[in-house]
Amino acid sequence: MEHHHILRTITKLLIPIILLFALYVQFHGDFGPGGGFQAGVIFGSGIILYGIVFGLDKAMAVIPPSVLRVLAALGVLLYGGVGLTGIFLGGQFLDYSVLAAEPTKGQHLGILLIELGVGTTVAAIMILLFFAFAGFNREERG
Amino acid sequence: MLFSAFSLLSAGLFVALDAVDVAFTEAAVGAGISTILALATLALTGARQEAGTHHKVAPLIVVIITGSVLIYASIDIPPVGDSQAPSHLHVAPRYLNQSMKEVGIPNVVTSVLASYRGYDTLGEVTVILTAGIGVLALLGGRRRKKERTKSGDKEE
Amino acid sequence: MVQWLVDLLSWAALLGGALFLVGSGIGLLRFPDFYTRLHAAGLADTLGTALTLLGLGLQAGFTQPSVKLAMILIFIWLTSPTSTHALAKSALHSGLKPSSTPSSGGKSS
Amino acid sequence: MSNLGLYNYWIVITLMMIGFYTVMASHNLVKTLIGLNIFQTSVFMLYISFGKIANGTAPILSESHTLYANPLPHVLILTAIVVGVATTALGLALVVRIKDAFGAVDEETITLEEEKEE
Amino acid sequence: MMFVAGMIAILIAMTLILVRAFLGPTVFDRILAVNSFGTKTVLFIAVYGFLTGRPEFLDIALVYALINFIGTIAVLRFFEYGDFTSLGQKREDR
Amino acid sequence: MTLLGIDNHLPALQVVIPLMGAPLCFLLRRPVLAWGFSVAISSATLIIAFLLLQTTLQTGPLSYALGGWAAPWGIEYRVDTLNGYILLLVTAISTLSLLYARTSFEHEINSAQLPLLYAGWLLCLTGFLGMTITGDAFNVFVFLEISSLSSYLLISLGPDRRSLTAAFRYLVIGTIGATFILIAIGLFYSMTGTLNMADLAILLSKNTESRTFHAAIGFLLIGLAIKAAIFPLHLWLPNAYTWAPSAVSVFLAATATKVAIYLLLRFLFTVIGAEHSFNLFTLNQALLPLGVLAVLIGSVVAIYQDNIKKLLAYSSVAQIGYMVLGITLVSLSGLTATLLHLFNHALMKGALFMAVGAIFYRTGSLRIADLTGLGRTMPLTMAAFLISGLSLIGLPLTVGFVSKWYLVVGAVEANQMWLAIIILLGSLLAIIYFWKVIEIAYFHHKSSEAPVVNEAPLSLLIPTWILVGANIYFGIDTRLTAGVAEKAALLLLGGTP
Repeated sequence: MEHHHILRTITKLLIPIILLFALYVQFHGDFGPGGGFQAGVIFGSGIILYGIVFGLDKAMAVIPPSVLRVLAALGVLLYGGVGLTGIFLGGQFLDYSVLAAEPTKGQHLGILLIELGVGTTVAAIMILLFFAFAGFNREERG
Repeated sequence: MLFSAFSLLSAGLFVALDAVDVAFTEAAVGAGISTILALATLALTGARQEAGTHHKVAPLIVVIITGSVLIYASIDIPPVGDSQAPSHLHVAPRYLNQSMKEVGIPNVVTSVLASYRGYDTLGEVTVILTAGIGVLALLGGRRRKKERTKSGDKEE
Repeated sequence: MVQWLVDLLSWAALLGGALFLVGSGIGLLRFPDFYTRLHAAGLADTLGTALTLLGLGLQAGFTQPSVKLAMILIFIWLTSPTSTHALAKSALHSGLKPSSTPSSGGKSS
Repeated sequence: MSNLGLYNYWIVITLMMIGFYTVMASHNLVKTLIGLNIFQTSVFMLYISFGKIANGTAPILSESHTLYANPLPHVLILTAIVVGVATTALGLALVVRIKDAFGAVDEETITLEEEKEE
Repeated sequence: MMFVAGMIAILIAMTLILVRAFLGPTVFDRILAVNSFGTKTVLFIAVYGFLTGRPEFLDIALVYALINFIGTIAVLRFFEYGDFTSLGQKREDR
Repeated sequence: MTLLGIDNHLPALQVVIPLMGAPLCFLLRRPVLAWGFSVAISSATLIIAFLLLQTTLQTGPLSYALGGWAAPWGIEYRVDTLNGYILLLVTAISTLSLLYARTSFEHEINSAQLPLLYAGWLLCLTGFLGMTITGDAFNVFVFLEISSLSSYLLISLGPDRRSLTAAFRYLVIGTIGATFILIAIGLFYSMTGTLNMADLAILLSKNTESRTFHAAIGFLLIGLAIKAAIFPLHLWLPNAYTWAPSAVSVFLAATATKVAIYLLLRFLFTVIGAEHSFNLFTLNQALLPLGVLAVLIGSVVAIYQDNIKKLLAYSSVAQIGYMVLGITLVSLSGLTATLLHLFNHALMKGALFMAVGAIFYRTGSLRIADLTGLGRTMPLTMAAFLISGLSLIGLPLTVGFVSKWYLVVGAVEANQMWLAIIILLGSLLAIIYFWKVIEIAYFHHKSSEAPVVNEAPLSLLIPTWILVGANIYFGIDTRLTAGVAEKAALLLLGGTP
């Protein structure tokens, strides 16, 4: 998309906004519509937009696939880890009430953490999916 | 292409049915990710406009039977919007009335998703991870594939 | 008094917006070729959107929703012309000719 | 009003059947997946219809509202949407690989190729 | 009341656009129509939020605007180059 | 943290350990590490399953409220004798076939993909265990999809390109099945407002005349029948099992349909209730011919196969028919037979697919015609094949005999002599298709220019012979399996064990 100068400029401008918006959705999910999954998708879309406009290589330079793999696994582990912490603190699996002194505080903390886990995994996997699809067959064509 | 419009339309419908979180997700997923992946696939397979759907009788019969069974089923479902439907009276009121006290979050969908049925959500993340692993295993490593075709030829 | 004025203004804005939107819809449907349709969609849309959102914003007053409305407006103002411009460019690029002008865009890559 | 409420189900069911038909009748693998997607989306609509309450509003608590839609179907469908996109992604990846291995994405050519190996 | 008027106008516009999207005739017409349809959906949700007195839902409208843009660019990219990988390389070169 | 504390969390850990293991495995780069890690995880689940079954046998059903939310509001895990039994089966097969998998995978699959493959395997295990243990209808759907998606992945990595199309078709059919189940769960929900199985059972029994209820049962049955490959919805199975990597065939053939049959039993008997599904609906009259046809057609089609894995896959279709027959009897001995056959068939098919995998490892072929002389060159592998084949036919002193015996007894008790005859006929057909293989392997002489093959490596033989040993052991000492199966059957019929 070399000749699309306006597009490239606008995209550069937009991507930070998109990523910020993703963070807003991530942490505002308790009060409005949104949450980890949606935030992850939006964050992923931001990077995908970058990849579409500026090319796969540049996007991969920003976030290498190996890092994404780690992030994807970390998200699930964070979620499961919160659950196991519940067990170690004397509750049931995924019981957030025991995470803090007050049950509601614990619930808040738990939900925040697991949503973070969801968001991380989803964003990482979405970008990985795009990389995998867009990068398939690439070497062959040169 | 029209599929993306379909996603937007269905997401609009979800908003009209008060399912904002669902609309949010459907918009992001259906119009965004699914479309991009479908386009990437079309680009890789080079099959843009191929001969349309062949009209076949057997699937039509199956579809008509399934549809009729569903319509039959729908007769006894409480109509849309009925506030006295059994589904609104059993489990759901607790979520709506106690969520503030028990979880302390105004968005009930989030509190049910993350806390009451948090385990489903763990499953959901696992599903996404599965898809990620699957696509990586299938589309990662290009070099490997050629070896495989060769050995596959030998086997037969 | 002020409330009355605000209401009137937002009425006007919404109605104006509605007019433009329907107009752009009709234009999109009725105009003869892609490039003219582009005008209908691009220009009328931007204005219609702006007016509609303005009407809503007047109703909301200076609250969080109106901030979001402003964000949507900015966003649409940024993206809508960008995508229509990119569209036009791509169309020209891939050899789609405007019906009235002689072919000058042609294929060039 | 009693029967009016069922129309929504019927429309959803029609949509569902269109998707289902596409899945079964289509010869193009990508189209099959798109049909599958439509089929699933209409099931989601069915669920959401169960959750609708007349004059209710979205289940985000606020002081100005007392009647909310049932949140449970929404939660279930959120999960189901994710499952749907995961299935689509995996299916599309398979299509890409099938194209690579068989050189085609339509049912007939692939069946022919497969028979060659028997 | 006035929101209803706005809604009706948007719905009419949406229908007209959908017809154009179905008619085509070129891909670019379709892309344009769907893009414009997306904008209308954004407005629809915004107005609907006000109609039902829950303006918080503007978040969704915002996401729509965003996804609509990304979708259009992706589609464009696809129809212009045929893939997402190489820069400035045209479909015919393959 | 006392040991006693961990004890209370076993139901959750049963699923969470492989679930958390999968992302860790995904991060491992070295295939050997990933393999060792998966074996460790799988063995841990096996130990937990054993402890759980023991606990349920001693103290009755266990309930675990995930997230600390009580049952109808939160998700509940419920372990009783029935699913404890299935859990043990799934984890045992998974561990054994993982032991087997290493050598087999290294031969068939590129090393870069192996860690992903093991991660997929653990996810598949997670899905099966989650589906089995849960007491929540929607949670079943979620874990069903985890297991389905990962099994599509596992199948698609097979060494032949046809594995791709097999996986794709399975994906389409499987997703339709899962969506049907989703529709059924939705309809149940619209009637009752709950998703908990125990709660559903109580609420549904009040409203059995509703049209929605009938339609929901229909959708549920079709969805589960697709997953369980009940005739005529078995079409995905032969290709999927044939082209999957050898070890994956072992794992899936021995577990996937079994878990689906378990779900069918759970929904029919626990959620809907035996009296509603069978008396009111005369469901067994619909299922009975399907079971009979599955036994006959599956066996006959198996005779005509020239690919040995396809032969085994069609034989699986027939064996699933036996399980369906057991269900339709709706009696203690019928259900015991089904549950026994569930377990025994896993042992037999596991051993058979392992033997075939070992043959493929050495000869690189799956064609029956290429088996000539293997009785001499690979004596241990072929002996394993022979013994488990005899078990499948139902020879006394093997497990196959035990479950068929129970089935015949059930049929005679129900005064359906003709059913007993069908079962015997099925065994006769099984003799025919096995004889075909045995004859070529033992009595055909190999042409001199054919390459020399050696006996399979020990890493393949040991797991195979463990399963073969189990085939004989549980065929002679039936107290353990039959005892547990009978208790589980009693539980399904509403009695207290």
